[in-house]
Amino acid sequence: MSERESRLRSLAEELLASGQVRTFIGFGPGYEPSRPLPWFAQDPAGAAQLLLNPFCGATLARYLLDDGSPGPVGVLARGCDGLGIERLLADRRVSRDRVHVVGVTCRGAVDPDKAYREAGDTPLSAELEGERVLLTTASGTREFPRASCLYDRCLSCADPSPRWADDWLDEPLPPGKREFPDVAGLEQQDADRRYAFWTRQFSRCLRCHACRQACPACHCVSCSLDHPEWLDGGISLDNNFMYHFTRAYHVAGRCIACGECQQACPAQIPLMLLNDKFMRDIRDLFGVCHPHRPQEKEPLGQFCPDDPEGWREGGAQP
Amino acid sequence: MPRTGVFVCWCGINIAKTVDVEGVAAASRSLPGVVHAETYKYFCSEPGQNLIKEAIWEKRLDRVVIATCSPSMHQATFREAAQAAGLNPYLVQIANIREQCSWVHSNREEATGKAVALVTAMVAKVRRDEPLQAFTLPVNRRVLVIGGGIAGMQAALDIADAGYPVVLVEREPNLGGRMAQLSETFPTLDCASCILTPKTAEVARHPLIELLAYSEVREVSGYVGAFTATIARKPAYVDWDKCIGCMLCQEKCPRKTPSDFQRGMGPGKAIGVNFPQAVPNRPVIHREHCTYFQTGKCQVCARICPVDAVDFNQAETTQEKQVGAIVVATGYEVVAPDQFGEYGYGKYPDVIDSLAFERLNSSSGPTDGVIRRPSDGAVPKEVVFIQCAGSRDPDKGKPYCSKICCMYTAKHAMLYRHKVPDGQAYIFYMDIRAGGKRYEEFVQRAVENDGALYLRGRVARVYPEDGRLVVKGVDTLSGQNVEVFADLVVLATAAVPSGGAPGLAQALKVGTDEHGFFNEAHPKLRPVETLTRGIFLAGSALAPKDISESVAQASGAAAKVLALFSREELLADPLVATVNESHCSGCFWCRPTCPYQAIEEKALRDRQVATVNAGLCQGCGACAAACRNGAMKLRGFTDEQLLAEVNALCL
Amino acid sequence: MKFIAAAKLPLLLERLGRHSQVYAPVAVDGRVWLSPWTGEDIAGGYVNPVNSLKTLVYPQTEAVLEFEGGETDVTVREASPPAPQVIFGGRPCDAAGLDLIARVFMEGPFVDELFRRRREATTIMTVACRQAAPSCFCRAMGLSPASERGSDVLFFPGPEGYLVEALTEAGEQILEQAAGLLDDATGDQARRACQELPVPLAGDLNTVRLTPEEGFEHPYWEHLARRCRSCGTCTYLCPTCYCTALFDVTRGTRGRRLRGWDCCQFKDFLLMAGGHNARPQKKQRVRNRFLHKLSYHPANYGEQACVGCGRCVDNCPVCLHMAGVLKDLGEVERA
Amino acid sequence: MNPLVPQVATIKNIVVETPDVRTFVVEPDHGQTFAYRPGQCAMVSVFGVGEAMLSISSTARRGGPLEFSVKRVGRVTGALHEAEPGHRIGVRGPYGNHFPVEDWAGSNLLFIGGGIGLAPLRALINHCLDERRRYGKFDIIYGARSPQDLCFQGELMENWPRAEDVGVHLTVDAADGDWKGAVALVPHFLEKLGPSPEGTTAITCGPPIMIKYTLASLKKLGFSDHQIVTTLELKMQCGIGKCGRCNIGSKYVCVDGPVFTYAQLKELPQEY
Amino acid sequence: MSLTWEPKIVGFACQWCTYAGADLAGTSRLQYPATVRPIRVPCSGRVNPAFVLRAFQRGADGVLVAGCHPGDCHYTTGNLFTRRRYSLVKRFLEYLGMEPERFRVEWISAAEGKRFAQVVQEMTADLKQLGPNWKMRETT
Repeated sequence: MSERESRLRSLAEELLASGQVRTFIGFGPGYEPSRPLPWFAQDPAGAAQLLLNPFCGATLARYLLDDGSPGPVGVLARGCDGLGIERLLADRRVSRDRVHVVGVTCRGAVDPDKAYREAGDTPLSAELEGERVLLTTASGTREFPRASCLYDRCLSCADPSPRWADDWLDEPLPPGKREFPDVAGLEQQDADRRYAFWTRQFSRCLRCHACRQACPACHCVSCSLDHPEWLDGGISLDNNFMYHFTRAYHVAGRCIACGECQQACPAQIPLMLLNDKFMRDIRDLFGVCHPHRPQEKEPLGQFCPDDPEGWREGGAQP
Repeated sequence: MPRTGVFVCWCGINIAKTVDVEGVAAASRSLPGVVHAETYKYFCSEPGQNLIKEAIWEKRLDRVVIATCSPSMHQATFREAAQAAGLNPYLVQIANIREQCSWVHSNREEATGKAVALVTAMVAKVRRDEPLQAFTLPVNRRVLVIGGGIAGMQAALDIADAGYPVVLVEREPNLGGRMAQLSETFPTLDCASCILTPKTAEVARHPLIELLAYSEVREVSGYVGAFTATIARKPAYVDWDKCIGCMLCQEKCPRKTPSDFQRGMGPGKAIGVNFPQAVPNRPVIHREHCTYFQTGKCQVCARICPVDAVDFNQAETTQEKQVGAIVVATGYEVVAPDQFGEYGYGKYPDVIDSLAFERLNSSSGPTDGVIRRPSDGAVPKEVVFIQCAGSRDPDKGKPYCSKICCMYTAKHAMLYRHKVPDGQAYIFYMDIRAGGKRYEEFVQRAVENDGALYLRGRVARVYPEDGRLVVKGVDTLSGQNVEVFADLVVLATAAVPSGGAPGLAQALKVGTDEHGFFNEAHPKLRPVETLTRGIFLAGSALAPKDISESVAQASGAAAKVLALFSREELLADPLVATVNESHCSGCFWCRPTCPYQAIEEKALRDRQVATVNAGLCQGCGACAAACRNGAMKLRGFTDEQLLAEVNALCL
Repeated sequence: MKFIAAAKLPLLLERLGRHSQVYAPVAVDGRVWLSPWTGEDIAGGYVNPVNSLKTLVYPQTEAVLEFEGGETDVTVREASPPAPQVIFGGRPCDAAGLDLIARVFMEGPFVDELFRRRREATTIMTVACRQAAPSCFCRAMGLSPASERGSDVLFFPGPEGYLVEALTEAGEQILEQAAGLLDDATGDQARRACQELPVPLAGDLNTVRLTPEEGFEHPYWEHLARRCRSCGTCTYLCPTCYCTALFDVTRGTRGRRLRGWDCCQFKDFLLMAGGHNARPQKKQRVRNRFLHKLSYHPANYGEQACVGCGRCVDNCPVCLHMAGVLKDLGEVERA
Repeated sequence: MNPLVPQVATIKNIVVETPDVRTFVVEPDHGQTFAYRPGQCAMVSVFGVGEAMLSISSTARRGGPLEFSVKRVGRVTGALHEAEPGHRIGVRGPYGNHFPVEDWAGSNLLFIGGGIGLAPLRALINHCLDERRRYGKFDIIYGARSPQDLCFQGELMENWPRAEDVGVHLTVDAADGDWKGAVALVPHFLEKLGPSPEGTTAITCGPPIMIKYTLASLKKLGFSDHQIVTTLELKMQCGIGKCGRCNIGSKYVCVDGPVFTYAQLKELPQEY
Repeated sequence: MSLTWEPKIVGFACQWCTYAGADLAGTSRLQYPATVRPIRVPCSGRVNPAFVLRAFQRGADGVLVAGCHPGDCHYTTGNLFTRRRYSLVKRFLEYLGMEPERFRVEWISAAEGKRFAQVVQEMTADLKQLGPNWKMRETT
């Protein structure tokens, strides 16, 4: 057991025992060691089962939305969870006094599917060491490059630590900068190629709403994409364009770049390419340095008298 | 499905020449819900309107689409006709097939096709219209005037004279504002007090004006017809009700102080009034100067007061006033002097601003009206006036023209010459702006009769030499460097919004420009209104103004208030935003898009949701577009309606 | 028993394509989908396509009827019959799943004509599995990598090609079209094709038949549901989920009534116009999904509604899947 | 024949029952009205809007067209309420089981309705009245929000009270105007009337909350689970047991219901 | 029906400026193609981006969103939100593969009847060059 894990357990235990929180959301044992599950500890015994290892994948912020969870709620927060919590606070869907954030610095989570492919066997444990990942299977421990083992969403992460926390498990790391190389790559193609690309992606869409349900920014009490006047239930390419356009636009300026939407998509649609496009343009047009970090005013809820007319330059590129 | 009637107007040949009106009527008969369609030469005529009314009765129509000229022409006409026939007027829509169809297209087939599309869209839209009632807002016919300067007083008097009660709030202990500080006024050289004092007296004794001096407006809620203002009364440490205005306290106060009213020149006292004719004629203890407040000893005033009115324990009190309209007349100040280091302001006592020069000229001023320079009391023989000190200077953050300086500087030069006949006035200027009745003549008089020497150019520096001041500048007309030796330098400093304006703007939720001046609703057509219905502007609160303009605008604002008060109830357009509470997540990202601060919070059992103050909403729909899930709905332009239009137009 | 050389497979599909729409496993952006086949490389090496056979026989959206006219004069036409189709490359578990839902649609007092017509227009050529993913658990559900249920033709992949067996009349008919491309299989070919079938997960799953009395109010459901994100990934990928909604779409005076998949995990699934919702809580919805498969369906059809394809295991973003629930239920019962 | 494709039918007449309830008299354009029994339902379509499962309020053995008594609650019912005679709609059915009238021979019948829940009971009451001799005493307990919300006033006030040995007992939640009758919620009213469970079958239909409390009241009065019959309503899409929606445990309301005895209901998960 | 194909443009016009400008084009009898189908909105700030997509979905060949010039909004700030919103949306549509000519945002004041006519003429010419739109459009 890592030091951070034991610290997490004792902290959660303390929070629960003292009544400071009624539930602690973290990760707990799953069906396989490489797939820890979101875990809802409600007593010290539950806290003793909390896990913290490189396989802890899914983001947790959205669970704060669940009705009926007795509050206040403690939550383990990596950078992505932290931004998700900030998002929910900024959107006033969660109130600050009902959340107790336990911050932890995350250097990326290992994707069990990638790890399985790399190691050729079910991984039992993983360790991150700089640019390498040590994977242990029944047949021993081997080293692999970080990029081939981590979740895609972790590879472009700029926020290893939450921006604030009520307690810390370790030293927070300063945030980095988010770049958008893939957006630029797609922009270089011509309109028809871009359309063909998105057609191939969106024609796979099942409209299962996994992206929406994973997103800490997509939390409307009643989603417009469920309203028949906006979108009927027919699964067709044009409706899927409508769906993904609307979804991406609705999180434009609000997306925290956690990548959970893309991670959740069973059809593997590269949804972050949509979100990133908005983020990149918001950065370039409106000078928002970190368009994925919740701010007091969302970029589309404000203006400057001398904002550029982003349509003037033409083309997809700024 | 509703029963819709479609009326296609020929507009004589205006429409019928290019659009096959019968074809449009025929096509509309097959549209969903259309049970009647007819054409007529002029539906806007009385017989035409009667046809519509008859069809509403006979065909039991509950929706009407009129394909005719632009809605800006006759929408109101047709809505009234429908209403006369018993149909809710908001169940009428206009398809604009004249201005945006028959007049701009020549191909009959294409124009007809477009006309059918426009009618189809309006049939789809009207089907989703709800009957709406123009709702009424009761009007509390009392007005709050904020600012007791000449503009505020004028507005208050005009309104009170018309018979409506006025609450007049003044931040200072007395009425008069900037004008009370002036000596004479351009272009007539009337004595300011002589024309101001009758006004202040009139205000003071007007039975319908409630004067709240030494008070500030802290909060304003509500909307047109029903504002509630929270007004704080600052502690004067003198019970004004007991005080009889004998001013013994001022006389006996041992503490001599520089006076703000006298622009930092003496003589002031820690207790007293700003000037003898002040209204109300009641003293105030200036806590920062008072020996008792500073050291705990003295209390001379309290001992001397014959009616025991001094009360060192007085605290701020607040009261609420219900009013139906608000006039903002907060006026201006001059820019803080620390901005003028290069002119030596603050460093050399003989560099003063023009308000101080007004005080030097004033018979109630520190020198009893004799022009004496502050440093040694000598009468200056050469005076340099520097115009645009701060104004028209983007570097100082005031790119605008303060407007009044050209005129008062000419006046200063003139008054100076009258008092110091052997004196010489030099005026550094950028341009002379003397637009206004008899203004140009006034400036010419200063030059021709009173020998004011105008030098076009900027002053680079003012520095002392041999007990005098050297004003160094460039004469841009000759291109020569000039140096003028002066005994006194007067800066025509930029006018800026009065210090209380930003806080007040926030309380009123009324916008200001980047300099802090209040924004008018429209720079040309609605210059005394704000975007918030029921809040009006007068005087220099909007931008620097001279007295006559301020008075004119004040009367204008008063006229707007009176127009508002001419009715007991206001009709409000029902095409405002409403919230579908079951959809609203309470994220409030709609709020920053509302220019009217009309979005408020409402508590549901499990969450806060947005609610729209219909009295404030003007129906722009920015909130509806900002709302991600369509919880915010703009009546008359709902998502369903606009989508239905899109769908219909794309058929 | 017939044999077809691997190289001849495209020829076979091309031949079948003359009379039918052919679907085959095709790699799209790195994952294999059963896609309309237009000569692309036929993917191999996959365990299961992303989309199950269900998606092609019971499409995500299909027209029930078309209508035209106004409120006083409306004409209604049934949707036109589906074109014949041949699907190559589905797996036995999916074929079994399709047969499982076919019973729902074709048994009982009403026969679902939309399903029946499309099923009858479809020939299913299943390929037995050569490998199992860690998520596969067909054996636990009483199936195997070469189960015959639901298939018209079963292909056994071997080193040189496929052993081909027609299982139904439709299967035989389709193979007749392939005359010349198929040879009679030799004993050797048959032996080699059959010997390498993998063994998916079986032993450690407790397939319990939970009845409401046994477990309806067990805190387990609350515990399980907390994790659920209420998306439709599991149901939309599941080869045995079949919930649908009917809705009308109109364009001017014409319209269609469509039937589209719906998902019992969505919170408005049972929301009625008046506001009543029989399963407003996530716990109720999650419980209903698993009990439907493990208890309610067996009560009506005598079999559990899961074929162990493993899609929910692979795709649920928070591992809330059937294999796990089966494991848990064993423990829950013991507890 | 695709069971999901409705027959096109014409609205022949519309009876305004209450401010938000209208009865639609409907005849198919081609062919005959399907045969149905009391308690059964049909899917009614407004083309372009959608379908809604509605209980049939007419009685088949009396012949004549189908009748649906519809409360305005949502999109489809809203569209129906805007329809006029001559408009075309779609109808398919009949769906679901029916009231087990065969089992009630010789029994006293206690009908307990609330609001629009009287619609299926009306079909049943008229059916049973037409074979009056087969049963014992009839009691009809009916409540609505207010006097103006009482449906089928002609039958309630005229036809049924005049029939042989039929007691009609009306109550409203809130009285207005000239109402002289009882003011009470249906379950309270029922308890006050206190009908004997002896040889009696109670049939209740109304909003879910009313049914819940009425069942409790009936139990209090001593009715056994088998003596209580009710109907359920759940969201339905197909009506033919295929869309997977209206299940309560392993039962589908559209096929196995909507009529259940309390004994049957108790066997099911409490999710309705 | 015309034999030649004419593009279909859905034009959202703010009622204070652009719609009035279009009316002015009418009173001035300026001729422009009958391709534009205006939708009157109170303010360009009312136009949800999804309206634009819906228009393309249902068969528009081009979409125009037009309002008052920045600084002239009847509601002071509505079009400043429009500017931000559609700066992004325009680029996003192109990113999804839409041709730039198919979606335009313009400031057209009530005095600019000519400008309105000109924008419609330009757009019509551009769209004729491109031909009918099929991207993001429904197929049945």
